[in-house]
This record gives sequence, C-alpha cells and structure tokens, in this order.
Amino acid sequence: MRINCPICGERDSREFHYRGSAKLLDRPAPDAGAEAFYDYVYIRENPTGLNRELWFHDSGCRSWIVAERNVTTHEFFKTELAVDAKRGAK
Amino acid sequence: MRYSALQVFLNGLTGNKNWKPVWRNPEPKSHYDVIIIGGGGHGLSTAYYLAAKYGITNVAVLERGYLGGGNVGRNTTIVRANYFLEGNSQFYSHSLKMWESLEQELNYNVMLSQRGQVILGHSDGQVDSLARRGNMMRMQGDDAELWSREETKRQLPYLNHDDPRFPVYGALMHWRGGTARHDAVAWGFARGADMRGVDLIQNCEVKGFRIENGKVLGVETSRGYIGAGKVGMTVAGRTSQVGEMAGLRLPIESHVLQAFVTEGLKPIMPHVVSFGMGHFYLSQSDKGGLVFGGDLDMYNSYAQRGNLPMVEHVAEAGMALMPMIGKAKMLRSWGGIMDMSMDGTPIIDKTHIDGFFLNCGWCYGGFKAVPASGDCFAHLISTGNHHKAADKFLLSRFETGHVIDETGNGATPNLH
Amino acid sequence: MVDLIAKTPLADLLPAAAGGLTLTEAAPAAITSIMPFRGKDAACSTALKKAHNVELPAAGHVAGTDSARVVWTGRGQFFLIGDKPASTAVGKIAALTDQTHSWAVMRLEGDDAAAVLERLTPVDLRAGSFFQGQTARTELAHMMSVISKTAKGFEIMVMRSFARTAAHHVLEAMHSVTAQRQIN
Amino acid sequence: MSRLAKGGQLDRSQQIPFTFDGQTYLGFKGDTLASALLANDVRLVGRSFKYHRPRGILTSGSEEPNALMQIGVGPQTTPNVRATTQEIYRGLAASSQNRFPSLSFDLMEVNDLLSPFLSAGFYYKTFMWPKAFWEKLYEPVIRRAAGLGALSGAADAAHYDKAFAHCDLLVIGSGPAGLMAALTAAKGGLDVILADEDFTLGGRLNSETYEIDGAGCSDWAAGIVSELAAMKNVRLMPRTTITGAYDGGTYGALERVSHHLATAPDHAPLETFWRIAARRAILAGGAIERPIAFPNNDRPGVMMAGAVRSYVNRFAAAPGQAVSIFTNNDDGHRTAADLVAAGVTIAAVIDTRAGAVAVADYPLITGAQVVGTSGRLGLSEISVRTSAGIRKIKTDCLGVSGGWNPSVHLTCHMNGRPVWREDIAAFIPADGAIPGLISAGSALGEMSTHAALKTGADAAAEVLKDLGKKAPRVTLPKAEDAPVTIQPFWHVNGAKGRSWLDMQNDVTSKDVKLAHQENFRPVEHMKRYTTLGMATDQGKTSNMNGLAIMAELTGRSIPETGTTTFRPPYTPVAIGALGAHGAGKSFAPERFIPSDALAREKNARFAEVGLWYRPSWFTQAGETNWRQSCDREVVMVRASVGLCDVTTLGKIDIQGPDAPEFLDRVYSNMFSTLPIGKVRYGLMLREDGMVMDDGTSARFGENHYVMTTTTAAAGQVMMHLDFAAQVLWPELDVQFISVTEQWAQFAVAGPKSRQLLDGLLSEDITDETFPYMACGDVTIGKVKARLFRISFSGEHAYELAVPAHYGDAIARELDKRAAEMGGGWYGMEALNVMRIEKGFITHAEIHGRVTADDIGAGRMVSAKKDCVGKVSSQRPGLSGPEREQLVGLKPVGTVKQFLGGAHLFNVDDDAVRMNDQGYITSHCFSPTLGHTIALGFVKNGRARMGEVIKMVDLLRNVETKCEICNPVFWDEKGGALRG
Repeated sequence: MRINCPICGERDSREFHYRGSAKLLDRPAPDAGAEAFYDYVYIRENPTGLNRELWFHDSGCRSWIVAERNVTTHEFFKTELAVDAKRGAK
Repeated sequence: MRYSALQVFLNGLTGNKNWKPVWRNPEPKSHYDVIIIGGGGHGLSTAYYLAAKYGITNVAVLERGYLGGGNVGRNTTIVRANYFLEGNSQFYSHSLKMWESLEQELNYNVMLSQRGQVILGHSDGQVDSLARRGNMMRMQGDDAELWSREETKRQLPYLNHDDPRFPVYGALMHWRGGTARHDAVAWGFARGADMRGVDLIQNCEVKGFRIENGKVLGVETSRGYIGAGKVGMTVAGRTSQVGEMAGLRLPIESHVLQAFVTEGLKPIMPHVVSFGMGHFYLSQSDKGGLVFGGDLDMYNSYAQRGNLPMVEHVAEAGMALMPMIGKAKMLRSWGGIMDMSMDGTPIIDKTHIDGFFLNCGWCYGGFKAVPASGDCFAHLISTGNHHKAADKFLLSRFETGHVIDETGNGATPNLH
Repeated sequence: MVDLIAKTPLADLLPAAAGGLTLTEAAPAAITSIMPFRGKDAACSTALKKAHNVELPAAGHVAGTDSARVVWTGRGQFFLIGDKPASTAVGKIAALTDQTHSWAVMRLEGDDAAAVLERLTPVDLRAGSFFQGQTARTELAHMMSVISKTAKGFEIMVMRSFARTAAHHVLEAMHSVTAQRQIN
Repeated sequence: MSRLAKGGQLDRSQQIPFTFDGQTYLGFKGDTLASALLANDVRLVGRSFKYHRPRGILTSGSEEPNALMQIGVGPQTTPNVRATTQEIYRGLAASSQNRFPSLSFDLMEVNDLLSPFLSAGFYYKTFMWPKAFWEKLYEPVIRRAAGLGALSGAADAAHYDKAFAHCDLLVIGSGPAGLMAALTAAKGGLDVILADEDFTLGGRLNSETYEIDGAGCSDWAAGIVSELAAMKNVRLMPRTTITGAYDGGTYGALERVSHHLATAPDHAPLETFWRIAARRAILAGGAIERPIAFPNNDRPGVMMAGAVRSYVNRFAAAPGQAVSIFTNNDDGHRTAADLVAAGVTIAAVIDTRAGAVAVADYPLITGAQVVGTSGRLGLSEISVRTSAGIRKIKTDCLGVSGGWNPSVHLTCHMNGRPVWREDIAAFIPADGAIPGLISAGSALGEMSTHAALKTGADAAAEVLKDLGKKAPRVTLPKAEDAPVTIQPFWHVNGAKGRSWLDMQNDVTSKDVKLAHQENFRPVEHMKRYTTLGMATDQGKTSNMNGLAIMAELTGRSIPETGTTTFRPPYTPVAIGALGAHGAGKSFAPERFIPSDALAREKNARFAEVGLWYRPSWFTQAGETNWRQSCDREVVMVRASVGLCDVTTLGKIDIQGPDAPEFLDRVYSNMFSTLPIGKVRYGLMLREDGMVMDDGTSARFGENHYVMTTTTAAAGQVMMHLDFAAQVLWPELDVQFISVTEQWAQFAVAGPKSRQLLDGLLSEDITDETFPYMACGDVTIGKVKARLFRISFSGEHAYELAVPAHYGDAIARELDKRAAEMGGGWYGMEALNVMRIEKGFITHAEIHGRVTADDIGAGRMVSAKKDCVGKVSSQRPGLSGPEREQLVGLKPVGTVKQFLGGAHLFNVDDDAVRMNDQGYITSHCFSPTLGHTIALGFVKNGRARMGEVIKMVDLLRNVETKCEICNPVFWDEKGGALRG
C-alpha cells in the first residue's frame, strides 16, 4: 500500500503508523464533561466507505497526517498534514 | 439423518445416493419469534441453542452471503481458554467445556484436537505475566503449566534454541487448547439448527429495521420485510454498519487480520505455538498445511485482504522462532474483518431498543467463543437476563470504567 | 585532570569492501539539530547564512558544502553538519541540540551502491530518481535513517546504538549484489 | 529413449547427470526435471494425496498438480518442488513423495480400494465415537497420511534476500503480448520491468513452431529480448514470478536466484522476494489449458495437449511413442501437426466436434469421446466412444485439450470477479479489477499470436498516454491469427468409472454430485466440502470443470454459478523468502549501550530489553548463581558506590516559548512551576485515564526541559508528544527531538557517590550547590557534561551524562574510581531489588490497566489544570473498594517464598477465581532487610494495611502467608536521598 506524505511524497505504507479515526483531532474542551470524553475516546463511526483517519510517518519526516481513504477498496483520496487540517477546521 | 461410521459404510455400499441435504433452502416466513442476523459461527450457534436448549424454534438466521462465509471460514481455527481477567476467564472456560462435548451434541465431527497451545515468554517480565495468566486459568478450573527455559526446550525441540535474537525464558502450556475444523463448526451448528426447525436463509441481506416507540418489530431485507419478536445481531466485522441501521453508535472498529497456510507437509509440528516477541502463531492442520497468522494490518478495513508489510513481518517472526519452516511454501493468504472493540473484549448485551440484542466485539478471538457465545446470547435473548459466564460483557463498561483490557493498551482497538 | 578519549561508533567495524563497493565511516566534527520556532524559518535561514554561509534547504534537500552542510531531517527539522556546531545566534530563534554523538555516519560508494540500497530501503534511490543534493528520511532494514546522495554514492546515518546492525546489513547487501553479478 | 535426435532449445554439448529416486539419468542444459524425465521414458512421478493413485506429469508449467518432488537430501531437502519448473543441474537429487515403500508399489493405494467409503466430506460424518479415539487413533493416522513432501526438521540454512524495485510499467509475462508491451513502452520512454517465471523469456513462443515476420517465433522472441536487454530503461527479470497484486500498485515477486545452480557463488541468495512499486502494470501472463473429465483420466501418460507439444518443440522430448489427442477445439490439432512434423507417431485424434477437420497427416475420429483408459502405472490403451460404439486404441500418451483459461488470478487479488466470455468459453479479467493494471494477450482471452502482439502494443500505448507520454509508431510483426473454435465439452457422461477433476486432492465429478445432493451448492461450499482446488496448484487446472459440472446440476449458467476467489500468492512462496533476514540475530535490530565492551570484560550477563542489550548482573570469581552476584551488588551500592549504564532510558530535549504549557498538558502533575536547575518526577496518562509512563523531567532554562522516559516506552512517548504537538495542540510553539543517543548516562549511586565525583568534575558538588533533585551542566576536563541528582536505587545518587563518543572512556574512568572505594558495577537485577525496597514502580506495576490512584499517586493528577486522560480518569468504576491498589507484601508464615504472577486471597478462602483479591507484580530477596519482599495489587489494599492474607501460586504449588504493608520497605523518610 502506498501513502502520499504531504512532505515526503509517495511512500510504502510500512513507513507509517496508523492511529485511527481523525475524530481524535477534535478533543473536547477540558470542561466538556464525561459524556463528551466517553464519545471522543470510545465511540467510532467505523464507516465502510470513506474514512477520515490519522497516520504518522514515523520512519520518515515524523508528520501526523490526516488521510481520506475508502476502507473497502483501500484507495486513498486525499492526505494533508494534521496541523493544516486542524487549522482548516478552525 | 444420524451420522456414524455405520452410515458411512452402508451408504458407501450403495453409491452414497441417500445422504440427505444438510439444511433446507426455505423461503422466509412473514414473522419469527427471533431473527438472528449473520449466518456465521456465532449466529448459527445462537440459533442452535435457542432451539436445542431454550425451547424457541420459530427462529430465522439471515445470511447475506453463504453460510459460514465470514470470519468463521477465515480464521486460524485455534481453540483455547487462557485469559487472565475477570469476565474473560469464566466465559472462555465455559466455551472450552462446551467444545469438549460438541461432536456428540451436534453429531458432527468438528475435529476438536486438543494438542496443547503454548505461549512463549522472552523475558522474566513476560514469564511473570504468563504466570499471572496461568494461575488465573487454574483458579478458573482450567489446565495450565508454566515451563522453565529448559523444560520449554525439551518439550518444543523444533523451536530455535541456538542463540536466537529473543531467547525463550519460559512458556505457558495449555494442553486442553488446540484446534478445530472451522467449516465443520459452522456446518455442524447449521445442520443442528435446521433439523430443529430453524430457517437458515442465505442470500438475504439486512437493509434496515422497523422500530416503533423504542421496540423492534422486524427487519427489512433484500428478500422483503420479515417481522420479529426479537432480533439478535451477530455480524462480526459489519457490526457498526448493521448497528447504524438501528441507530446504534458503538465502540467498535473493523480491521483486517490476515491468515496464511502452507502446502501440505508430513507432520512436523504437534502443538499450537504463539511467539512472544513478534506477532506470530502457528499450528499444523490435519491435511498437513502449516496454518499461521500474526497481527492486524493495523488500518481500518472491510476488504478481507491485507498488504505485504504484515505478511513479511509474520514470516520473519516465523523464521526467528522456527527456522525449520523456511522451506515450507506459503500456499494461500486471505483476510477476515475483525470486530475490534475498544478494550479487546466482546459485548453480549441488550440495547436501548426493546427486543434488539447485540453480540459483537470478538476481535480475533471469536472462533473459540462460538459455543459459549451462542449459549449466552440465546440465554439473554430468551430470558432477558445475562448468562453468568458473560455477565461482564456489558456495553456500558466503557462509560463506567469497568473495561476488561487484557493487552493493557487502552482505547486503541488495533492494539488489542 | 581527566582527558577522555572519544570513539566513534563505527571505528571498530569499518572500512569494509565487497566487489567494487566500499563502506567507510564519515564521522563529522559537529552535528547540530536546528528546529525553528513558530514563524522563524526565514529569520533562522538568514542567521545561518550570516554565521555559516548556508541557508535552510527545502524538504528532502541538502544545502551548503562539506565544511557546513544543512540536511533536512524531518518536519521543521534540520541538521547542520560540518566543522563547527551552530552559532548561538541561531539558538535565539530555533531549538538547537548537539547531535554529534547521536548518529553513526557512513558512506557507501561504488557503481552498484543503489542496487545495494534496493535491498534495504523502500525509497527509489536509483540514479534517475534521486540526485545529489537530495536526502530522504526513510527505513533502512527496520531502522530509522537519513540517506543523502553524494557524488560517488550515499551518506547513511543511523542512530548510534544501531551502528553495528546497520553496518552488518549494508555489508551483507554489498556481498549479495556482488555475488549475483556472477550468476546469469 | 524418447529424446528426439534434433530440435529443442537445448545445449546438447552440456550433458547433465541427475538422479530420480536413486536412479541416474542424463539430461541437457535447457531441460527441466520434467522434460529430462520424459526424455528418459519416466512417466510415473508421484502419488495422489488421498487415494495414492499413480500420477504422471500433467503440464509443462508452474500449474503442475502431480510432478511434485523432494529436491536434495538431508537437512536442506526441499519438499513439493514442481519438476516442470526446476532446471536440472549436475548432481541434482530428486525423489518422489508420499509413497511407502516405493513409488511403483505404494501400500497406501489401499485407500483407492476403500474410495466408496472415503467420498467427499466423509470425515465430518464419522470418527466421533469413542470420543478419546480422535486424538489417540484417528487423527494421528490421518495426519501421517496427509501432506505430500516433508520438512527435514533442521533449520533452513539457505540465504534469502529481499529487495524493493520501482518502475513506471511492470509487464507480467514475456510471451508475444508481454514482449510487444515492454518494447513499445520502453521505446516510448517509460521505465519498464519485464518479469517472467520461466528461465527463458518468450513465454509460449518457446513452445510453438509458427513464424513471426518470417522467422521462427522463438528466434523472433530471442531477438526482441536482446533488443530490450540493451535498453537502459528496461530491467529484465527472468525466473521471477509476480506472486500478488496489492494496494497502490505494489506487487510481490519471487526471484529464484540460484535454484538452477549446483553451488551458488558465496553470499548469493537462493531466492529474493521483491516488492515492486509500479505506476502501471500490464498482465500478459498467458493462459492455462484445461482438461476434459472422462473416466480414469488420471493415469500417468495423460497430459495436457499443449504440454505435449511444448515437450516436443522446446525440449525435443516425445512423451510417448504413439500419441493420441482428445480435444474439443482446433488447438488440439496444432499439437498433432507439430508431432507429425517432428516424426512422432499419432495414434488418433479424437475430436468431440462432428465437423472437425484434420490439419495434417494423422487419423481423426470426429464427434467422439474418450470414455476409458487402461494401464496401471502408465497409459497403454484408451476406449473411444462414437455413435457407432466403443473402440480401443493402443496409445502410451493422451494429450487432452478442453480449451484455454486466461490466467486471471492476479486480477482477483482485490476481490474482483472475472467476467465470462462465451466465444472462448472462459473467464477473462474484469476491467479495473486492479487499479492501474490492464491485461493483454491470451490473459485477456486474445488467443492468437497476432491478437496477443496487437493487444500488447495497444496496452502499452494506453499506459503511455495515461502517463502523459506519446506512443511510438510500432509496426506489428506478421503472425498467425487463427480464431478460437471451441464447442465447450466439460465432462463425459454415461460411462463407467470415476472422472478426476483435482488430480492432487483426488476430487472426482461424483464428489461434485454428492456436494450438490447434500446442498453444498454455492461454489464456495462445494470447494470447501470437496476440497476441489485447495491443493498446491489451487485449482488452476480443475476449478473450471468443477463449477461447470455444478452449473449443469443446478441448471444455472457458468457465469451465474460464479468462481471461487484466487488469492496471493500466484504460486507458493517459501516462508524463508517472505521472512528473509528473519532468522537468527537479524530478526530485529540490536542496540548496544556505550559501556557494552567494558561490561563484557566484567563478565556481565546480558538480557534483552526491547531492542537493547543491558547487563542483568556482573559475575565475579566464585559466583555460580545469579543471586550471589545480585545480593553482592546491592550490598555494595548500599555500603559504598555502584555504577549502572542508564543510557537506554528515553531522553527528549524540549524547547520553545510554550514548552512549560506543553509539559503541563502531557504530564498529570505541574511542570511549568519547576524551578530552573531542578528535576521533578512525573506521571503521563493515556486519554482513557490509565498511566502510560513515568519518569523525570529536568529544567535547564526558561524554555528548555530534558524529559526522560522508561526504556520500554521511549518510542511510544516520543510519538505521543508528536501527537500532542501536531494533532491536539498545534497552536503551541514547542519543538522537541530525541537526545537518547547523544548522551551516555551513568547512575553513580551510594553513600560514597559524591566522593567518587569529587576530583572527576571541575565543579564542587555539595548539598548546597547540588541538592536532591538538582540538575546542571558540569565539565570533566575539556568535556561538557550534565549532572542530575536523581535516584532510582533510593541511595544518595547522581546520573552523569557525557557526549556518547566518550561513553566508553568515562565508563572506564568511573570503574577505576569506584574500584578504589570498594564499589563497582551493578546490573538490572540489583537495581530491581533496590527499587522494590524503595517501593518504586516499573512497567511490571504500570501495565496499562492501572490509574494514578491505583498506585497511590492520585494527588499527582493536578486539580489546577487539564492533562491528557484527566476527565476519563474520573469515571466512577476507576475508584472505590473494588479497585486493586498498590501495596507492599512481606512474608509472615514459615514459607517465605514470593512468586511473580501468584495471586492473593483472604487467608480462609479457597484459591478460586471468585475469591481473587489481587496478584504479585514484583518480588525479590532484600539483602538490606534480610527477607523476601514484594509489590502487588490488592482489592482496597491501602485500607487493609497490617492485614494478613495468603499468596497462592497453583502453577508452582507455593502458598505463603504475608502481611499487607507500606510499599516503601526501606528509608521511608528518604534520608539517604537527601543526606
């Protein structure tokens, strides 16, 4: 599998560590309460189509990357740096 | 029609003409007391025990593909009861006891082969945690032996004991662990359920549910609407997808686990062996193929296939542990969709929808759980109360903090 | 007065050779990591130009000469490699750390150098794809590494404690490539 | 002798002796083991898996189900090698498999007599009584009979290699389509890899006799190959099977580097497993001929018609003296014509089609079927049924052609299902089944040579356009363009005897009928119930006939019945190759500490700690047991001074205006308030509230900290910081980098530790200048170093960090000074004793399931600020009497033995799960206190101080009464640390 690192370009997926849903970008405010943190830490959409997810280029440039990938065909549609996705989300 | 050596002999004399179909292909009725979604190991065993043990026979199992086509047909067939946390310990112990009488119960040879399942420890710390696990197994009434380095070398001469990268410090042997023929388990339960009046309905995909004021009334399927008093979900891998149709939001991620088999070889490996310093476990099937697997590919997937990095890691771990298998050739690789829960432990529970029951989160340990999962889920569906062997597998445990986390890796599903 | 003697990580292992390929240690006098603080990239480049006559390169690139070379080594991270550590002036606008002793540095040279690395790293380092002045953070046989193109081959950096394993794997690949040239 | 006097791609000057089952034969360079055996009239080569029926060579390619052999003897013997792809070399020793006592007389053939009772799936219906017999009797017998070849049991000593390759275009298969595709693409400027499993490129062109551009097709192929070989942007990879298609244009490939050599050059690998990253790929892997099922069609001598002409044309080896052909398409006639041209007698051509016409001088029987064969260990005669009745024909070789199946396998590796093409009665690849891959030639169902050449060139043109290049003008060479004329004929009906579908797994058409009868009708059920297509050839020559028969039985069409799924690898791949470098030490990188050399001189006994090697203890003269060394080391440290290399602990340099805030958010306790020049112990939680790691952080400046982590969690914490800085709080201006390997760090612990440092450091170290938990820069001669006054041993202690190149030198300097004071090195065992005496925790305690409160550090979760995991740590289930809390345990009864992993119970309770009160995490004999001590977790432990409970270890049969106590066993007030 190949992942297009926004900085290093296309690389073999063995250089990356998969973390999971990109919902981890949106950590609740400290005072958001137990329910919000339960949802953030434990609940997952787990779609069968497009999944927005977090990868870490750990034996490359050590960037955290937000990818959009179809989890049935494994096709990647878009990758961007997590710091940019976060800024975009603001 | 009862199976036995005599039947095989008599039928052999008459050209095997009068073996009967193992199950019918019924058209779905308009209403059932219970509908089980998912014709895999857990769905078929649930239907079987509903009919055989809990007296409910007006049951249908809806399978979108062919019976036994999901994970039950894709796993590495390992059966064991070697868990160390309260909740898991009693459940898998109950399941292993049920395995030991399953052939007689189903009158179907599932080929349960209790040849011993051993986990290796490669540091004093790992041996201590194996001891904690082994003691819990004994406290639960199951068998466990802790082997020293020398004992492990004597018992498992086929491992690499010649200055390996990660020497063996000790091992935990569970003699009643072993393997079973996965297809036979699915077909045995299916035949048993069908004989007792359960309708097994293949090529029937669930499209939605009819739920009115908090009560489930029936299931929309590719073969029309079917009414139901109660609905049980056992669709491991597709739990979130089917759950979403009922408005459930779950602590589940679906991941691909690859498995591999080599060409058939003369017997060389009697036990089931798990390596402690890399993801690798292996056993030899009755047909002579080395069946082995390792870890998830680590990314969400419904593709039932994986990629090369994990194939290579598993093979490298195999060569590190057992260099004698180098000349065995991998014949085939495939993948299943693992229902990874947030603490690595399953969920058998009611839901906020009256009459709608949830059985999921089996990660990659579902095969050995088939008998007890069916028994406990049938118990919950029929009586409304949790079976005592599964009363810790609650959906609410994540909210309350009573998580059951055997690997200790927390809320990262692909690390369980 | 105690006079400690330094010993570089590959001193006992290299140089080594196989066929037309050579592997030698290339321990630099100084390596300083430079990680500019928020918004300080341009200022940092200017400070470096003033102090060391070299500017920050783009991602995946190397700037400067052997006496003062800046290698990109990751997101917002550079190594100044050469005769002197980075001047304190740069320290005001970037996080500096001495990395001189963190890394084992070796040079693989010879016509088949790219074929050797084909056995160790998933990145395409062939002549048509990886040019002098380019560098890659990638995997070298399960280890983190920095691989830069040089005139006659490659400079390979791995963390110090991995020196022995890295040298062993590169040398084995050198022998393997050389031996296969004799098979038709 | 069946070797033809002339012809074949052989080097007749190089005669090669080899042995089969001990008998010596002669072949030529260019022969495969199969062709050489046929040239020596050897037809019986193996035994089938279940009924042990005699088996002969069926094909001339890697799809061979029968001629599987054991190559080589002794520890390095290799099972299940296909004779059809193994090139012979001087001294090659092959032996048949799965037969006792010999190949021609195999006792296990008795199974064939019992076959009525051994039909498909019989084992599901029996072996259930008596229960114990399954493991004691039935299974052992079945297992011994199972499997074809055997492993020696010795470690595989072969050298395997792995490699990565990259290209614009990967061309799979070097037949007419592959050659044209590679040539066109390469001329268009693409970077091309052309791979083929055969040792000679050219594919089927090496087995045909027709002409291309007026030249013999194999000569034409050789010309193109040499043209390609001269092009810089082309890499030719013979003997290389593309084994699998994976995501993103990644392909697995297995190169057989030296299987064809008696002895390979030193260091050369036996095989190399390639990972090829290709922007585009063209599948030109050809097609595989399929048989027709008829009674007793499995005798040695019955072969595929295409294979017969391959052995004659390419290897000048006639598989029989009087060859007959049974075909339902014109291609069978091409074999007959080639044989006539080569002077081989044709006994008869039997064509199922009434209108068939002979294309050369041979006897032809049309509208006929072969309905039986005879000859126990080799074909001698066939029975042919026509409308006029049955006639016998003497023949020792029958070439069968049921048509050709395009090799669609790779295109099914991503669950794509092939598409049915009625005109060629075969499945072809579905469009786009593998992103970036298109098919050409007979793999696409384009069966003629012209069609193959054209679709190969067209495919390359499409790829060139797709990659933004101009397709070069390529003139197609002239070649035959015969249409496919097939009338599907899958199996003979209404004739006595079993018709074989899967020759290796012994699956007959009767078994398929039984599967239908028992309602195992979906093809996946049929396959698993009958094991059709589950042998080493994965159904390459049997799947089609099986599903055609099931289609007939269910009254559905073949496309409606559908196919099972081909999966990687295309042909089996040695685990040694897939796991290259896994064996021995190179399974994982090795990390050595700076004082490794000195430690070995001091007889250190090392243990693996993650990837590191760390000394466990240092054996001195007279010490025979590790406890002697460990106790000595503890007493030494407590009495004078001890040294320990702690370089392996993670060290992370953190700088930036928001460094203080950043640490406050990742640590549970406050670090923004830490004074400069001081160190503080901190806890790091996971977001689910559990403790992830602990360690100290030192502040060297307003915005400059150095964090330490445990050895085990160094990588995890580093990634966690990257996660926090990029995913959670990118607004914070903070930078960090590992400095673990920059500093060689040594613990100097014990009452005389300061005395040892005096004179070594330029600075004056006193309680005032360097109080407990202080840190600062120091110098040793001209070397700048760092000093931390922190202690894991509980002693008055320091950690001295010098730049790592000086590690060896400082270790020897410290060693010299410590020795003068009666001190020396201590290993992890002694460190473990001392930290348990102090109640300090390691990952034995923080094993991922414990909260800060569980280990008595609840107050370290600061109330004044948020941190990762804080909210989740407040969940109701994570506090209260049910939680197991960290406690100390000391023995009170006569038995004084504690064991790691033992469980704890109330004194009067039975040692069963329901009564479980907790477990022991760490234990040791404390020479300081004179008895064993332990740390563990006990339900509501802190409220049960002084209570006596019992430790029970059922595994090792030990029971010890013990008292719950404060986990700090020694120097509770910390006098030593501060004094």
